[in-house]
Amino acid sequence: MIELKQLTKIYGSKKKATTALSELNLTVNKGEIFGVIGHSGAGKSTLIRCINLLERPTRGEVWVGGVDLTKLNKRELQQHRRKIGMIFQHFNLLSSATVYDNVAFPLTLTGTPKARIQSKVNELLALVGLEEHRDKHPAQLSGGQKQRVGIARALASDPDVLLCDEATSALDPQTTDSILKLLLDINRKFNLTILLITHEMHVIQSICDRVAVIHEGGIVEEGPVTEVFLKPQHFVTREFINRDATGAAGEEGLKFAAPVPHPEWSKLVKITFLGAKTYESVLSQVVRETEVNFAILQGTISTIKDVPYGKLTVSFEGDDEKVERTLTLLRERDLDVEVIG
Amino acid sequence: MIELKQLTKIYGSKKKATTALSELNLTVNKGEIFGVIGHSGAGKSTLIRCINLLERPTRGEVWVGGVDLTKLNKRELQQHRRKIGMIFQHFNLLSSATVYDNVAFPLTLTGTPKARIQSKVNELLALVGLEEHRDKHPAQLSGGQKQRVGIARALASDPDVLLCDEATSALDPQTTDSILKLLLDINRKFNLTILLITHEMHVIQSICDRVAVIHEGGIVEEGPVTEVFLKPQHFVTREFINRDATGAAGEEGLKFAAPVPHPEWSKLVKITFLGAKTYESVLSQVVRETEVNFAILQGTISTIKDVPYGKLTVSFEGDDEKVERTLTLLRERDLDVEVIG
Amino acid sequence: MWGLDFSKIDWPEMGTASIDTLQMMGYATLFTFLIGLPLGVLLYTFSRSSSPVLGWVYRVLSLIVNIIRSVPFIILIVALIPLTRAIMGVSSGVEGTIPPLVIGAAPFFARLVETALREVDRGVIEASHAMGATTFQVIRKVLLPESLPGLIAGMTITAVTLVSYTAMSGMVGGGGLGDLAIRYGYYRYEKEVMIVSVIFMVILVQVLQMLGDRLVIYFTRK
Amino acid sequence: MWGLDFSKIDWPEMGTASIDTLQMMGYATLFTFLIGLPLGVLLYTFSRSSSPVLGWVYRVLSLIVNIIRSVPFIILIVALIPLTRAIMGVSSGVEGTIPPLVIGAAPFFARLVETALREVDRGVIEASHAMGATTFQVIRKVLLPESLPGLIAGMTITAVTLVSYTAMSGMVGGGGLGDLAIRYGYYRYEKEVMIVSVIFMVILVQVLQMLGDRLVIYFTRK
Amino acid sequence: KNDNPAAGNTPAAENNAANTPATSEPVKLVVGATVPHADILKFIAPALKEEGVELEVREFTDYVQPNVQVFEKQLDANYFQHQPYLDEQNKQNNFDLVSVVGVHVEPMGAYSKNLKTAEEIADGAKVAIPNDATNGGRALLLLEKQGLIKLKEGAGIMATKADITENSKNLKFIEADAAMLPRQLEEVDLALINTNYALEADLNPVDDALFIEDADSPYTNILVSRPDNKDSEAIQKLAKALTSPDVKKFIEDTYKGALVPVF
Ligand SMILES: Nc1ncnc2c1ncn2[C@@H]1O[C@H](COP(=O)(O)OP(=O)(O)OP(=O)(O)O)[C@@H](O)[C@H]1O
Ligand SMILES: Nc1ncnc2c1ncn2[C@@H]1O[C@H](COP(=O)(O)OP(=O)(O)OP(=O)(O)O)[C@@H](O)[C@H]1O
Ligand SMILES: [Mg+2]
Ligand SMILES: [Mg+2]
Repeated sequence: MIELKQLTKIYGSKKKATTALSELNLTVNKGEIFGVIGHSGAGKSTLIRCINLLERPTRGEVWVGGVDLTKLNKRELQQHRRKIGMIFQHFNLLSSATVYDNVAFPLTLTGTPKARIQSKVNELLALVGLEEHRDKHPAQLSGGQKQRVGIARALASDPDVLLCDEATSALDPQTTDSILKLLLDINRKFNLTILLITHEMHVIQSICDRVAVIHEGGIVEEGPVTEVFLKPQHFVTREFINRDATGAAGEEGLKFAAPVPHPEWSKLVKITFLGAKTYESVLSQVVRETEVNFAILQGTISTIKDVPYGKLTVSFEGDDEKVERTLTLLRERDLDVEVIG
Repeated sequence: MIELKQLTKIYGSKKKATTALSELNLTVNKGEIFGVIGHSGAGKSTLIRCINLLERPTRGEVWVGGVDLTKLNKRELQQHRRKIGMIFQHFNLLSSATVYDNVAFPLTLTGTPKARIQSKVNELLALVGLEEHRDKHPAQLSGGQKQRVGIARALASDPDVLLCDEATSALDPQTTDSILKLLLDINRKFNLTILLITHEMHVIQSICDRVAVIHEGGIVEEGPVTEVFLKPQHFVTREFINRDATGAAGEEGLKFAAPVPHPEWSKLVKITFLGAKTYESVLSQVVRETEVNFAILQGTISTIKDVPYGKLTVSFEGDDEKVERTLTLLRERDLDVEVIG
Repeated sequence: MWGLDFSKIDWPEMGTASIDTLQMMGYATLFTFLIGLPLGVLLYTFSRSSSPVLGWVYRVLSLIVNIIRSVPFIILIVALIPLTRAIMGVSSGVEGTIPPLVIGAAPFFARLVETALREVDRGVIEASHAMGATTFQVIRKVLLPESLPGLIAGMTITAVTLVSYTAMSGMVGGGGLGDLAIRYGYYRYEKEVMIVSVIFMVILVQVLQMLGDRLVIYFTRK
Repeated sequence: MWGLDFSKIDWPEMGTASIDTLQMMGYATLFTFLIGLPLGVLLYTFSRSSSPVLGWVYRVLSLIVNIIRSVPFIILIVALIPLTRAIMGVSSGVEGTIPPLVIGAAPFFARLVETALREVDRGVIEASHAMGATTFQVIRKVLLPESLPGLIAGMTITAVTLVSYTAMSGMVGGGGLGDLAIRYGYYRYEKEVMIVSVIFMVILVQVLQMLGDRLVIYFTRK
Repeated sequence: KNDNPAAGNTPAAENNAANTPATSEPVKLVVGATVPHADILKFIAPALKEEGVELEVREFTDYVQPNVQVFEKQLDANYFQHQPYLDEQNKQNNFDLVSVVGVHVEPMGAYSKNLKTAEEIADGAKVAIPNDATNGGRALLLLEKQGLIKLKEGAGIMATKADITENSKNLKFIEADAAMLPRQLEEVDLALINTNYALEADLNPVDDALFIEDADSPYTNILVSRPDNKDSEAIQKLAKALTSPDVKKFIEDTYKGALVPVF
């Protein structure tokens, strides 16, 4: 659905040029929810703005729905853009229009009949929880409310492609969840393709099929979310992943605040497991067999989209031999085991 | 340091009035990092904007540093505001000034000598990672870069109190961490008081001492972070907490994607533990003793600020009696055990 | 009072002059708006267009605007007599004054419009482009509503300027308060009529300014 | 060429007139800026002040501005003769024209300044208040730099208006291109002089406008 | 001579389509005038009305438009200029406007705040003269007559500074609006001021003028109309009214010497 070929974007004139994207290639399939993560300033917003040509790429091609947008004339581009919804990082709402009129805006562009606009807008306002604010102007809204107006507006025109630039960054977790659920619903019902930029790992986890990691204007890692999340290859990806659920310190740190009570521990082990076996009592069965004790020092067990997974940092206590057997047994049962200390 | 008494803020005129805050009381001690969470539109920004009187409260008193700001005249208020740094949700940078000049701005207000400004600003730009962008204008920055300029600016004047309105919402996790570390450092070194609004639970976990939950313009829960997080009382707090680390679905959901392989499991139990015992192999010792198997279905083990904690949803497999014993033993060892199914 | 004798004033004449001024100002403002607004929008649109053709159209348009703006108003009135006569049937009196006023003020208002449009937030314009709005739609649904306070302020400034410009109508036998003030105050040294005329004009300007300010505040949504 | 005989033109006189116009325009623009800018800032500041005293100051200031703006320029010239003489020593010629030009244009520019300042993003002003900036600091370090493009656009509009106003200088024996155009072209039917004068004025206006536009673009950081 | 009222009595063709075949119905005349001529017209308006002529006075602050508009039939007549100026205008514009009747003279005089007599005019003195076409050349001609300057041969009423061939006293000329001159009197050594403006500014032409135009000046202010309506009944009635004894008395009483009736 979206295909970027050798996309390069250089800001500024020769002397003070900033290369925001360089020779970037990316394919997003139809009906897919595709996540993009990357550090601040990595080029994420530039990437997404190049897709609907808000930013003309310096070089490269932008194919959306089988058409190279860079080759279109103004009128054709306008037609294509109407099928690409966009949620902006900074909302970009019409300050002179009410919430209702902001959401209705894309519909008025296509000359939609008034009754249809009304039902559509009311429906969307209900979905994003802004019914009672419909007659307010953006300046009278809170940050999250503005963002929800932006979301409703992007969805109003029933786009084929939705571009989201940190669409939930100003929202609290519950509102985020309900928005994500909404996006997932629409994605499933109408086969909407979504390209989604975010800093929040759980957003990727919750709804994305595939994810790409962008770093210094290029894509350094790309693949299904479970794969990238559980076996990150690039150091940037690792940085993101290792902080994911727990948020606070990354695992490299592993500076435990309280002194760990059993200094005689033998092994610090990172265990990763994916899919159904997450819910099996593998660990408990194995330790029973090998008679080692264990303590979970850090970890998460959760789901990525629909796939359960677990990531635990465990210390095994017991004599070396027993611990070794434990690890072997765990490996035999298809868990990913990595000794880190 | 900050004391809000019976704070009420009503927006708009009589006919279309919105009550953003009603009779709110709050105390933030000196040197404390205080977090405020709440749904979008709950009144968080209004609260923080009332503290430096950007928004004049409709009723109530605002004490900062032992002075009721609402009673001050313009000149006195200006003096006091210079010691209150603020990071805005929408950055509010001077579009005509460079990054450097934006950060230098509060210093030029107090007539700081040029050399001091220079060293201070350069130091701050290095801390927030924007050295190479110092001569850009805000329009040439990415969202996260703008936010970091706002953070550097708020810190430039060495404030006594720092008000942060979603100061890290546009930042990726690593940058967020480094900013949080920076805030924590300054808090410890200079006894800076920080009031921090956020949607990101891990921000609260990472650096806050106490937290308040705001709902419909009033504070519904308040206390040390560990207490509020591990034993949330109000339903809004629960909503926030239950999604915290894992992000995705809340525990009420517990809809496991894959069928759990042992339907004969006996008990679904939520175990919460806090402090040093997190790192003890309590669970493994107990199950060895009682000979039940267990599978962790969902959970997190991490730290809140410096305190380690764990929250696990575990299913115990075995006959009822054994499971009961297990629970008793766990309770005896001071873990918080709640049977949920 | 200060050696002034207000009994000399011919009040019916003052009334006629007031009505003349209101008419000239009213019609001139209306048509200035109708011509200047699209002209300003064109100047704005063309100046940002990437097409070289429109770039040239902009330069030509800008030149015409600048020519009109540089010509002294008296010469403009004379130069426009044929046009005035074609439009209004006459080139004198209140009617004859309106076309030069409009032609004189429209380019000026157009520049104010251009300035106001430039202040519209780029992000919002971008958003409407992203939604596939045509240039015309961007103008009508984004630029104009978003710059409304600025446009009203510009319109107020123009209307006030027009009030003082109506004084020029005396050139073509137009009449009105300004002309009265000039004829009596300047040519006849009769201060009383001048003072009263000026007071009336000041009242008119005050009303316009207050109305403008009110509307600006009302439509400011930021 | 079209029955025009440009050999009739007295080029030295044209040169003098050009210099006169440049002088009048230059000084008038300079002083209009120096007076109009603070005036506009005051109007803006007072109009948003919550203090009732300043509210009254605003109303008085606004009234004065409106009075000056409603008075026909000829009357303004006459009314200002004592002031002009006090400042410049004479009330005629190029020097005698400058004060009325300034007094006439400053309130106009002040309104443009007011409008430009109103467009400054409220959030930024708030931020500077939050940092404890005094009113003066907010003006100097926030309002003026942030509205710079708007101010330059306003200054350009004012300067161009002043060029056509210099034509009025003829009233007090000022001279300049506009006066030349009126006296020769209009009263004496010497089209050639008029055409050349007007062309010179158009060139001047074009240069001013281009310069203004360039500066506006250069200082637009949004 | 055209006696057909339908042809000759077409008042303000575009403005007033009412053709009046009989004198019983009032005829409307639109007449352009400047200060102070308009006042004289207004004075005779009631008397004319009784004779069946309704007079509309349209006041101008400009010396070109009244002629243009008479020529274009937007006006029926005008009353603001003197014969030499009309001749010049006719020549320049190919007009065929004609004088109907002469009414008054506005003699121009030389005034000064610091000089008592013409002999005191020093070398390099500042002389202010009107800058409009009707009065500027006239002022120069008056100065020439006083022997202060010499003008180019044949430089008539439209003479300008450029036509000065000899300026033995190095007079410095300041050209300003005629009505402005009294106001600038204290800044110059000599100002040539139309008597009406001098009077308005409380200057006495008899006592204060250093020198002044003769009563036999060629600058008689005239009522002007087109050849086609010159002889119409209404214009003739207007002409008659303008030269009535009442008007003579009005002018003498009101203008006290600034305007001199010539009938
Ligand atoms: N100027 C205003 N006029 C009217 N209502 C307002 C205004 N500003 C805020 N509100 C309303 O007050 C309520 C609280 O707003 P506030 O900005 O404090 O929310 P918030 O907790 O910061 O939300 P968010 O997390 O979305 O930023 C919202 O319902 C909002 O719509
Ligand atoms: N108009 C511009 N001129 C110059 N440089 C720019 C411009 N816009 C963006 N940049 C630079 O390009 C780089 C990429 O910016 P972009 O906005 O794409 O980052 P991002 O990945 O969206 O970051 P964030 O997460 O902070 O929003 C940044 O270093 C930024 O400073
Ligand atoms: Mg971005
Ligand atoms: Mg907020």
